[in-house]
Amino acid sequence: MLGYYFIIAVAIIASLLLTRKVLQHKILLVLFNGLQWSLTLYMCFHLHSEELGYFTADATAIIMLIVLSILATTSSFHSIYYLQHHHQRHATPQHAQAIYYAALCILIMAQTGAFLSSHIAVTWIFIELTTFSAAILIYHERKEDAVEATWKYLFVCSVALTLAFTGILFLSISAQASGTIDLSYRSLVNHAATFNPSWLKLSFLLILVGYSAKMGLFPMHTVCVDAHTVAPPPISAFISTTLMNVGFVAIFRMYSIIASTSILIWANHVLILAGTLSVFVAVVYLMQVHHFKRMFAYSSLENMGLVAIGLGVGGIGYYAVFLHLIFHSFTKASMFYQIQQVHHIYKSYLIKNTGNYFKYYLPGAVVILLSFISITGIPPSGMFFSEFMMFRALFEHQYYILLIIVLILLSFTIWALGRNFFRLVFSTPEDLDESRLDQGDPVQSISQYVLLGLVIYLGFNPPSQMVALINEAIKNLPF
Amino acid sequence: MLAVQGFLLFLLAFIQLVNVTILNLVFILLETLVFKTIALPLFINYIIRKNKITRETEPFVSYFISLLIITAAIIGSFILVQQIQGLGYDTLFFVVALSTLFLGLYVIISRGKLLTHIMGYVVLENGVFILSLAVGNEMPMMVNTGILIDIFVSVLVMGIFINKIGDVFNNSDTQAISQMKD
Amino acid sequence: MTSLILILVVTLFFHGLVFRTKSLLSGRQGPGLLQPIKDIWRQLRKGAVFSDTSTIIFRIAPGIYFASVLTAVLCVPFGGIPGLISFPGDFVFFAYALALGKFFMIVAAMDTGSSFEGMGASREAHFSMLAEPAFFTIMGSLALFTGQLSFRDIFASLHFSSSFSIAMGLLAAMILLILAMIENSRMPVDDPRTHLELTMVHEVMILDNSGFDLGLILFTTNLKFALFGALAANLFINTFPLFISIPLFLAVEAIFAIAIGTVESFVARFRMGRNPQFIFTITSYALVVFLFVLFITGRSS
Amino acid sequence: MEGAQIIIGNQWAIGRLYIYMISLLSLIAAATIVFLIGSICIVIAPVKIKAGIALSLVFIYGCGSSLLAYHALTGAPLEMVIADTTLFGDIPLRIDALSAFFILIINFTLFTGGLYGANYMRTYREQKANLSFHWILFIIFHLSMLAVCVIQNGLAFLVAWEIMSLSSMLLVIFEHYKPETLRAGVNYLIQMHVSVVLLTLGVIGLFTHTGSFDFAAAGQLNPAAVLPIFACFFVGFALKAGLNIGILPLNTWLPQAHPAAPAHISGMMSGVMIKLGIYGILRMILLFPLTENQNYLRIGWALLGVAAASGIYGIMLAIIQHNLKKLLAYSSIENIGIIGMGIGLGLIGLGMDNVMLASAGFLSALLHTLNHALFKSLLFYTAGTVYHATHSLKMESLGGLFKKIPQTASLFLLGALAICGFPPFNGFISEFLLYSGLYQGILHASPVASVLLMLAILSLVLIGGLALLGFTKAFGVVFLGKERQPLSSDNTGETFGNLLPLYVIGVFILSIGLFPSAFVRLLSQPVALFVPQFSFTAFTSGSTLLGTLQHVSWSVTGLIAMSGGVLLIRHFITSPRLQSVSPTWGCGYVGDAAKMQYTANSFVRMYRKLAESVLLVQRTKVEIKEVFPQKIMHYETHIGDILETNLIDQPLVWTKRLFASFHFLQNGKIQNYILYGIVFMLTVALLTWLKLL
Repeated sequence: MLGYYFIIAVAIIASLLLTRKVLQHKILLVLFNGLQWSLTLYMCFHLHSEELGYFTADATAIIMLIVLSILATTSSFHSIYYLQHHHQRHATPQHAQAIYYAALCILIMAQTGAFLSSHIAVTWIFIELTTFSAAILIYHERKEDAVEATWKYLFVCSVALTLAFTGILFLSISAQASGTIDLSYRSLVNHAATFNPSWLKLSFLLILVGYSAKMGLFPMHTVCVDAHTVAPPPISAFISTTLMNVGFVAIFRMYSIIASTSILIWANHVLILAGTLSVFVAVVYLMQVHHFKRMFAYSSLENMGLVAIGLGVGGIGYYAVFLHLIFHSFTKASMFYQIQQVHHIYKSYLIKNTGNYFKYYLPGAVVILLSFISITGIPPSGMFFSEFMMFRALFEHQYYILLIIVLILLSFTIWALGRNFFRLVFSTPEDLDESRLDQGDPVQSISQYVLLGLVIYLGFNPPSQMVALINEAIKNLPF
Repeated sequence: MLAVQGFLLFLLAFIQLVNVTILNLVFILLETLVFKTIALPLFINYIIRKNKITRETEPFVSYFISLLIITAAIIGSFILVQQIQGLGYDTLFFVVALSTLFLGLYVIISRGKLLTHIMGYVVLENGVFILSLAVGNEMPMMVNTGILIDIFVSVLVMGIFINKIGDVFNNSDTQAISQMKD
Repeated sequence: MTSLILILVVTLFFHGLVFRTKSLLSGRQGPGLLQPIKDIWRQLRKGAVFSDTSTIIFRIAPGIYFASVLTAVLCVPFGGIPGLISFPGDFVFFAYALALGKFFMIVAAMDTGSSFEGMGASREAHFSMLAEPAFFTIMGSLALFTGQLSFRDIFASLHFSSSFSIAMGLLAAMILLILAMIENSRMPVDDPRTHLELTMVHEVMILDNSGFDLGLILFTTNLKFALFGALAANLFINTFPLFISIPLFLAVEAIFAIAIGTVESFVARFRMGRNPQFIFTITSYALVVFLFVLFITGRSS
Repeated sequence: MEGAQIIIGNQWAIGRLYIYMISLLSLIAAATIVFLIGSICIVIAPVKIKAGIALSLVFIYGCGSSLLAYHALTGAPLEMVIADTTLFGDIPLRIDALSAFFILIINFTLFTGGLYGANYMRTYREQKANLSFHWILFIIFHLSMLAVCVIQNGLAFLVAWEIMSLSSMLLVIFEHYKPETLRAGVNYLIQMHVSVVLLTLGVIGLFTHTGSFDFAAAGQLNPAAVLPIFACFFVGFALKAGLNIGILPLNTWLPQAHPAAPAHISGMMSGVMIKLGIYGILRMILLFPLTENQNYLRIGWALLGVAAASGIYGIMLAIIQHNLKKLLAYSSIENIGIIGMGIGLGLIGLGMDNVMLASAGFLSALLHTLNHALFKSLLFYTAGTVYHATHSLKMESLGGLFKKIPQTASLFLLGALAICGFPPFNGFISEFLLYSGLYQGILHASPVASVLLMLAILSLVLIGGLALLGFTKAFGVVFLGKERQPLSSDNTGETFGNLLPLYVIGVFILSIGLFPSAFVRLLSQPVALFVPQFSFTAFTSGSTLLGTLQHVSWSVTGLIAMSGGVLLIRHFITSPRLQSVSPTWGCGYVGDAAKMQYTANSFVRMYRKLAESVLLVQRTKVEIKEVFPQKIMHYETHIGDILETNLIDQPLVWTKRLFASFHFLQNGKIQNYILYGIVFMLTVALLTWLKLL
């Protein structure tokens, strides 16, 4: 199946690049989404099926794949609108659109591959691929800052991934030292106990730092922020949700390799350190940010920090991490889709240029409020439950001081986000002539309602299948 | 300089890789010889000429300091490798590889030109390559290929991109593209 | 009932007695004992002038003031004989009833929108606020002393056995005296005889009242005096038979009045600024009494 | 959510009747459906009837819950369980007497408030979307508060609690186009979040120790864990209640949010929402095993102290406020303090197992909760009418409103008298109970304890006196005298219809004052929860509680009768006499009387002089230099909350400075970005090498 998927996908991408007609683009996009969904469903029904030797549909992959496919659909949908508006405002060359769609498809395909791959090096290859495709998309607006952001993203990600690759090499070295040849995750997990701990530490560290550029985690989070700022909103939605999930999955697989070894405690501490630093840095910048997309980027940083902490703490934290990732993906994506409409109305991402959204575009305002509730983990949002579980994990493992610190930092994030969100929705900006404002289009807000509704529903009443999948994904982690 | 490195890598690979599938060997040798030794340096020269990048480098730290740091890095990597024992490999490999890695990183951090960044990156990649040679024997062919292609593509893309930057900013210095900040 | 009648009787003479004392001490003959009451009577029969600023509040306030004080009077027992209102904690009601009247007087003063009466009102409010705690402390200590919670029971079971307790009683009486002087804004807190509005407290509040209302207020003031006198008297007339207790009561009231007169003629008014401290010291005295009682009742070991 | 099994508290006919009638889930489902339909109607309905729909919904829910609550209050506690949900486990819904009491208060206040609000919101007719938003939130607010009273599953409780806070916050910022309103709203959100954080900690602690979210599990806590977890809950709830926890004075949202909110919202928040903090505290007292090692006494004394301090502090700040609603907000802090003192006394009573103390304490606390809900909402509504009539709440610019809006003024006077605790109004009853409880304590406690209780009495007296000062100021300055600035609008919006709910409240206030025993009887069940051996007979030494209250009611009736009589006599005497009207006597000066009269500021000047040591007063004054001053001289005072300034603002400044010192990180330099990674790795390596990781 996967083989067909790749072949057809490449075919679609090729034809996207060849055609110039908008309609055909749309059709092909629809086709691709259909392909994506059919793969996803197939994988759902063939759990643990081995594909092409290097790919396995295990629980982790399935969860992330479903999230990816959902967001892929929405993102494609919003991309169409985005390109329309963008095209209206400044005339983009026709082929740019083709490239955009093609790159989008490559990005989705690469992420699919990264999720499904069961071989540590293959994962790496696909992640490198996501970097390129994402870079192309970030570059789409072709302005100066776009160039800058793209360059940074490209370069830092490449360097980071090289580090990650070094880590993989070290891993393989230590693997061979203990006579393991096969670098597929299964065998690594099975034999990890026999590896040389020092090499393991080194490789874990390298892989963590390397993939942190993808996951948007401290220390390499910096470029993600810039990328969010300039990327088209549907793409930002990708970068800060599923792409971060990709980074997480890569780190998570490494983590589950060393989970059975003696260095687990050490790894936990490293993760907690990175996570706490991420949350801290996020708060530092949330307190003074002026640009909505940057604000979202920092909030993603904060959430990834939470995820890292949850992973490091373990226990119920593992479960919480997955829950949090899912909810965060949906919420953050809908925030970006909404901000696209905000930008369409106010022609600006700057906080000071916006305001009184409640009056100008009611559906959007409600979305903003909902997503505020959701992202800050205020009930009834699902993220409340995931964060609650993380706090529980912290409490149960006696990380009291850390818990206090995290809670304080989170209060600050709520303050910062609340200030800006409420300013956007309610306050009246002083210099704003209503004549310049465009009308909002309610159709574009539907997807956000669906996603946020999903967050709330899944939070309150997680379907047993989902619970089962998550438990499956974390079953061989030490509780 | 990069060409020399590439050639050395070629030799290294030629000597080192004995028991691998022919196809794999051929590929790697081609990759080192054609790409690393010839294509890349030419490509970079082309970029230099096209963007009229001056040849002198403005490092942030003086040469002497850099020299010290690099030496320290080499020694450090040596010590590190000595620290982690119990592997059936020639430790020299690691020393060289690690120090090359550090060198690459150091170049990237300490230099201001985008081009030097790319060079640093290439050096980094070379280091990785040496490292992968150390274990390359067992690395499945397909994976190896993929990785090398990735490296190839990344350098290429970045190179192309420098041109873009040259077009937009008309000087390819990192100062120009440090506008985005909070 | 007895107490009500007696207090009303005393009210007729009280002020007169105070004036007479003062005039005698200042070497004058002075008006007759009934003079103040006569004045009040005259006031009651006069017509009235109302400020055009004032509202209904201004007109009902004096009546409520009087009613509240009268209610307070009803709480006061006569030795063993309970007042009409008597229940555990009735002194709380007593205090709050008085405060109600005060509230209305203050509000009425604000009602005229005058620059002086507001001043008087604010002072009145402050002083009463500062004076209240003393009263509650005294009652607390008495309650502790006797183990009872209503005026009647307290006073009925009040036996000054030891010298300590007598001292306590005297101290309490003194505090009640000072309280009375503050409540009725006499020396040294306030000088009713002053002619400068800026230095008045109570008088300045009623600048605009005239006729019946004024008379009512003045009468209420006397009543209040008698009221506190009665409280002080109750300290000493426990369950004696009437033929002893009534003269005793009158005597105490007389002493009370004379004491006030004497104080007024020898003490000068404090500066307004110093008043609060002075008033608050009463509370600390009262607390001393309380500790005293704790000591006497032997609860402190 | 699978089926719900229902356990009946006691075998009581009517109670059982209910059980047969309702299946819980269908009830919940019905409520939800009604809510959805209602909200849709509100959205599509014309502006005129939006409020009507919301009110009718509130009425439906109110009736339903009140019915259940009434039976619980009269001795048929109800327990229903939503069995094993995936996330929460069992969700027990318990309506015992305590919940019932609060539910009744909530329903009453929300209904009256809604009625008032329906008229209050008329002026905002043009903001359609905003209005529908408002009314939908109003319903959510009601439901969430009911849920808070009923749910006893920690996690679900948190959800309900947060929804309550959030909806109230959104209700507060109705006039969101005003920046200060928005700021107040966000501030409120944050402070509420802190309280929720504490509650969350509590719930987590509970779960970790007992393995269940059910509050009832608190009973099995091991003694060591009781106090810390209780502390978490306690502080969390106290913050909500607006109790001023010395080192954590996070009740500053009250004076900010209330002036910002629409009048009926302020009234309801101050009237019932903050009471739910009290509810939480009481609930926790019921649930936690506090009998070991004198916990009752410890907590009791602590609470008494904190509450007394908070009460005094609140009223001290209230007096100097020049914004009517701010004054009322601070006085809420004071009243919560009084309630807290009641609870503290009750706990002490339990600790000394002295039934009289305990019952007096809890009785006064509960009764005062009800009373404060009544008169505080009344006062806020009147303030709202004032705002309508004048578009201002600044006392210094108001005045002489009695002539303009006599009904409102009289109602305000009523509320003011009640809140100062004067007979014959309800405030007196609860304070009387508290007093007698404290005096009882003095008679029976150990010396040290009795001294402390004496101090408590003194603080209560002081609070009373200060309240007198504050509310004479408020009433006198706002409603009496001459108007200081010409009023902007002429239609005062004061009609009997608009004020009807206020009159209803007024009637309740008076009737509680006159017939306390009737209402106190209703409280017997809730109090019995705390004091099992509670009964009306065993109250005071001499006569029984009811007897005393009978006396009280006689006395207050006497007071009224006497005043009436005196006024009647006065009328008969004075009516034949000549009565002339003339300007106020100005000591010979006939200038601009409006400017001459005493201002709010000057009324409390002497007090301010006394209080300056405790409070934070900045003055800005321009001295008059020359003999004939050309330009207008002015003198302002601004009162800051010293605790807030030193314990909240200052640390915030420091934190921000700390954050600002990290702004170099995202500096756009690509080299540094890579450097971070390397530095991080080296650090970790170093730490590992130093065995720190």
